[in-house]
Amino acid sequence: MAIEAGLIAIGAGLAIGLTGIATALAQKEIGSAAAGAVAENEKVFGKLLIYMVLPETIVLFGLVIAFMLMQKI
Amino acid sequence: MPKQDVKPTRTELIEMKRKIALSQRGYKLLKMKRDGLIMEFFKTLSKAKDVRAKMTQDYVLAEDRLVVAKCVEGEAVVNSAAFAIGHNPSVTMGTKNVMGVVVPTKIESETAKRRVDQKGYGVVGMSARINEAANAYEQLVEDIILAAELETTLKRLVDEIEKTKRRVNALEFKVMPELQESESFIRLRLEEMERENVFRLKKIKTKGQKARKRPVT
Amino acid sequence: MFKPKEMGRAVIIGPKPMMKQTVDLLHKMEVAHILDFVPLEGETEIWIGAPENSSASLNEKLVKMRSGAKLIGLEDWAAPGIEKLSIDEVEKNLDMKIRTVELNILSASEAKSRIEEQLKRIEERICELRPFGGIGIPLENCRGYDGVSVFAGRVSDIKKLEQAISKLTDEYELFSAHGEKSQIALFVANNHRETAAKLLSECGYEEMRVPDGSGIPSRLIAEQESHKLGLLEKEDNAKKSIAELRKRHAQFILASEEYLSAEVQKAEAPVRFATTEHSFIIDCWIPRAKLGEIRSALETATDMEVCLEEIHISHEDEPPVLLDNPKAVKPFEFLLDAYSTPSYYEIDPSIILSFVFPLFFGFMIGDVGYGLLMIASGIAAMRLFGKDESMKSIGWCLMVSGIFASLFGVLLFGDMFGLTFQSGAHSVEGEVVYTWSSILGMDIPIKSLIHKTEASGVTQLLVISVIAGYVHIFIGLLFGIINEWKHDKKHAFGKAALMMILTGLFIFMMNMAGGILARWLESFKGSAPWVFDKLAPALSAGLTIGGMAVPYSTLALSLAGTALLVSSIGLIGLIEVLEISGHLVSYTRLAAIGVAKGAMAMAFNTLGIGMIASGNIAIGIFGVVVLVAMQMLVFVLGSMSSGIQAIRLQYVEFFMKFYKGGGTKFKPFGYERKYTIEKSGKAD
Amino acid sequence: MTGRGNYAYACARVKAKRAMLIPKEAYPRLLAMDVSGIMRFIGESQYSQETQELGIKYTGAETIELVLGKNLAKAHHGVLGFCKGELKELVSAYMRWWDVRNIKTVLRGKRYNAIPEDILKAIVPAGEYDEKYWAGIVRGSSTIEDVIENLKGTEYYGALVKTREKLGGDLSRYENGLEMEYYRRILDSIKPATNAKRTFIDFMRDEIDLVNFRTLFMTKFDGVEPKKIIGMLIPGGKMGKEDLHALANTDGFGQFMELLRNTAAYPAIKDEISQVESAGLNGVIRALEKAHAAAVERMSRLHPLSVLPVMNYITRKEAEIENLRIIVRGKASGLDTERIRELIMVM
Repeated sequence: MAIEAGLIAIGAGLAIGLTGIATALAQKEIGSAAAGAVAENEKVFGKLLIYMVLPETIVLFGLVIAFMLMQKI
Repeated sequence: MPKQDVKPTRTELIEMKRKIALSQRGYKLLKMKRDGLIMEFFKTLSKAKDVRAKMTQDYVLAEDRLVVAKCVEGEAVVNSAAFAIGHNPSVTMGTKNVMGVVVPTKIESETAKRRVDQKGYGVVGMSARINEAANAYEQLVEDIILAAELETTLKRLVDEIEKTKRRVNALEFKVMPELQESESFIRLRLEEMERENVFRLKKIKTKGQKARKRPVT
Repeated sequence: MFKPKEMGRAVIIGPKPMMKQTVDLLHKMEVAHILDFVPLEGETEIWIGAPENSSASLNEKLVKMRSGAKLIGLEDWAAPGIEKLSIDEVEKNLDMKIRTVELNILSASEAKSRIEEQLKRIEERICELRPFGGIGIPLENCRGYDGVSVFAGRVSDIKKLEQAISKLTDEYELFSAHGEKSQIALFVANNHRETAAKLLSECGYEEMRVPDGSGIPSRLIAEQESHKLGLLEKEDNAKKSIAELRKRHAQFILASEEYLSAEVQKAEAPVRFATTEHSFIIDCWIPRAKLGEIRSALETATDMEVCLEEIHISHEDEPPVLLDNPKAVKPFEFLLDAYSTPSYYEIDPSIILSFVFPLFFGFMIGDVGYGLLMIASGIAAMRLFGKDESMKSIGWCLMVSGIFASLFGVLLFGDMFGLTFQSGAHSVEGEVVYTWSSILGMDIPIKSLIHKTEASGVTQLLVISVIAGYVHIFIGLLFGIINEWKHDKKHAFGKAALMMILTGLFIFMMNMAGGILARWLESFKGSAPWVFDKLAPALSAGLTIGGMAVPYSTLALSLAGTALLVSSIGLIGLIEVLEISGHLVSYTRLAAIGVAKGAMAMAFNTLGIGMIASGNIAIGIFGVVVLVAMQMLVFVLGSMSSGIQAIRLQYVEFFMKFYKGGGTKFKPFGYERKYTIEKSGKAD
Repeated sequence: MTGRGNYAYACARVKAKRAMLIPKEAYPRLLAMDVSGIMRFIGESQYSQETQELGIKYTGAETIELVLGKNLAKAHHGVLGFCKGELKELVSAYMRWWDVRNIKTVLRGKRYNAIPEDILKAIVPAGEYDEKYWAGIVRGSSTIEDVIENLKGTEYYGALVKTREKLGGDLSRYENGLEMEYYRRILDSIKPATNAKRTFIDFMRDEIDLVNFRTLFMTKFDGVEPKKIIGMLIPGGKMGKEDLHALANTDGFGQFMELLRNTAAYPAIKDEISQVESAGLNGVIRALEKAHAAAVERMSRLHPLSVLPVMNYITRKEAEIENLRIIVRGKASGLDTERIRELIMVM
């Protein structure tokens, strides 16, 4: 049981960690582009925010999965 | 010549007649010269008119091209290109004689026009608009030199015509009438003197006849 | 409310002599959104109008006044209570005053920039000299030799250099000063030049130009420094005199700038019109309700010479958008504009936005303490930046969100600054848990219905998030159907199909969370027996696929929805199924952010309160400092991320279901006056 | 400098900048305004800082031209400032053209013996070297030779010395040498190793074509000998060497035009070619420039994360400044609106 619980916990950790990295990678480029555009024109901030936060859904999937896993411990 | 200064002598009369003949000949000659000059003047004038019209036209064009160059490339770039023009075209002027009038003429004509590779700036990367402005101004310089030559000629001619005209007029309206007047004065005077002489002789003659008729008492 | 104000398209036609009067009237009424005339290719009869003759000089004065305002720093100067000037007064001595102001400002700013120039030069000189400061030889000795080569610059390893050089020759002289990197001046006989250069480069040599001038560098630096001090004082005086000018002329410059701007706008208005030889045509949008009023005003002012004609709006026309919302909702319009102004023909979601955005924002914060802080900062923003329209809106949004946060804090989470009022039901034995009740030693009767930092609380939050998401997306799809209905019925059916799939998915998820729902709904059980006895079991009845219970209703709805989707917009619609499931999950960020913020606050609280409670005074004081700083951090970070996520849920998950945007804002021809008052005689 | 370069950031930024340039629709209205109106108009856009600085001394077209010049230098340095790594390397290589231009100005000024202030007025420090550097060069040298010696250490010293040794110290030779050196260096030093460099070289080759065409038109128009023309053509463009030489070797302007008409090498200038004799070269050159700019625009869409959007912005910005200058200067010198409209480059 203890080993099983440990494995589940590791799985949950990986789910969050890896999706977090994925989100970060995606946001890096988008963020730098958004920073560039906003530096010139603040008005596009709203539109860029969408692009900027789009990848965050990835980490949320990770979070949900992790949470569902944690329920099983 | 005031007539009182004239000595009514026969020699003087002969002299007068000679003078009149001379001035008549001079008058004719001057009149011919005047007409010739006027003809030359009109000939040059029409040429000058053409040149001047062309110059004005080229000037407008050059101005326009320069404005365009300045507009498109900016004043700074045009100025910079102008710095590149290293040498100034030179003109050596000579003279020629038209009916005794000395008029200028271009003897050594180094053309102001240069091809794009001779203008002083590099061709590669040069703006065509600046080059066109330069071309137009070079053409204008050419025009100006030609116009200067013609117009100076015109001016000299006009001076000469004026002078000649004055001389002709002086001969016609002053010298010749005066001479003729003096001549006629002398002639009349001489005639008068002759008449007087005849009268005097007649008088002496009648006096002698009377004396002969009445014996001396 | 859900629609922008109705617009009418009007064409105003009149003879040219009447143009000025027409422009003046329209400018004053501020109701016409003028469309710039675009000349057609090859058209010769109708062309763009020429500006009024007065525009050249007006523009020139305006340029000068704006420049003057900038030079004396009027722009970023908060104008405290400047009195309005009447236009008569501005007009009366405009020319004369502009000339004086211009001269004053010009001389003052030139004096200042001269001093700044000198200062800059001195700075540069000092910069240039500084590397040589440590070398005690006069500058003139560093150059101008025939037989000797001089190397001046920095090396990284001076000892190595010295050894190497001394080995090479003794016809050298090395001056050095030690700093971060050693500065040297090396004199070598010319015949050793090449080898010396090689040696130097091995020692990390970096050449520096020997500055011009003569004298010992350190002395020169001191000289320059004293010079600089004098100049700094002068600069200070210059600044003071500019501040003086600012005080003296602020009112006039602001008023004249405004007056001139408005006049220029009027004088240049013909540039936006179409004109023929004798007449002008203005093409504009006017709120339909005002059309009649404007027509009669124009006719009376110009003796019927100018006429206004309404023309039929075709569907290609994109009327400008003037949103029509109640006052409390208006501030939320800026959130809409930051995304894109809605198109004239679609639903204006401002009202939903004005409710859901603060709801989500407040839910994520979910804390009375932070909520009250938000209300306070919102009010502060509105008070402090009263002139700035967008700051005022932000302040309002912050305040409303703060109210929601406080409500959630009190009613749902029982939280204040990350501490619950009462300890949770599932507290682990032996763990120290601080609550307001335990700290203050009294029982505060505010319960935490949901405990953010406990596993069960998180599950509950997730369920709430999904419910919120379902409702939100559902509304979005509903709007989508309404928008598309007039436009393209197929797309409307597609949206309906998505609705079905979404509902199926939602039932599936709720079925999974059945236990939690059952607990919440326990108390309602008696009141609606039909729902609980018939509907709920019917919805949740199903089969187990791969260990997951899938209700029949989900299957039925999904299949029906997919069939409808594919038949209405084709296979490409299946991508939207994926998207919509993703979007539903996306709402779990409501829970995630709330939990993350709560956990962060709790951690800092445990740390800080632990330090305060340690008994040691020093640690206690430090604990207070840490606690306050950390609380501020949590507040700022929390409200920033919550705010952004709350907006994102609107923009991405909500708007993508129906919102097109791309509308043009209604911009009436006119000028908002802040520093001048209309002429009294004309104010009829 | 190494590193891939911050393409996402820089491209987003230049795209935002590009979106804020004066739109095409505004030009008819600008043409209708008066000069001071244009000053106010640009003062409300990207030129506000310069307009506000110089506005109080406003005297008309000169002030606006000053504003435009300052803004151009600022824009260029701004772009260079936010580009990093490989991207910066490429952009700065491109912008060195302004250094070439400035060296040419200094050389010309010295040849003419112009006073340093006049030369400095004609300098636009939009390249690698700043105003101070040029002031140093201009003040610190009195002859062309001095200038060349003072340029020791820059990229162009070698080319200048080579020109002097091979062809003698003739100004036009120096200038041709400098221009050709600029393109040679770019083509030689930047190898198409990465996608960015490939697209950049593609852009430069297109520009070389443009310069070559301009040279051909001017020299052919003035009847320069083909041998000389060939020496002025920059190698490495997209046009084949044979085609270029064939164009250069034609007998007189008429034949040149004939060949150009037949080969359809540049369909963009077809309409304008027929008007060359009457209206001058402006139309053709403009059409070429437009075609070049359109090509960059098109390419920058195909490669949204490359050096091309940056190039496109620079080209556009330069065009905008040129357009504004044309309108302002044209209005100040009394050109009629129709002429001005012909001169500007609106895409």
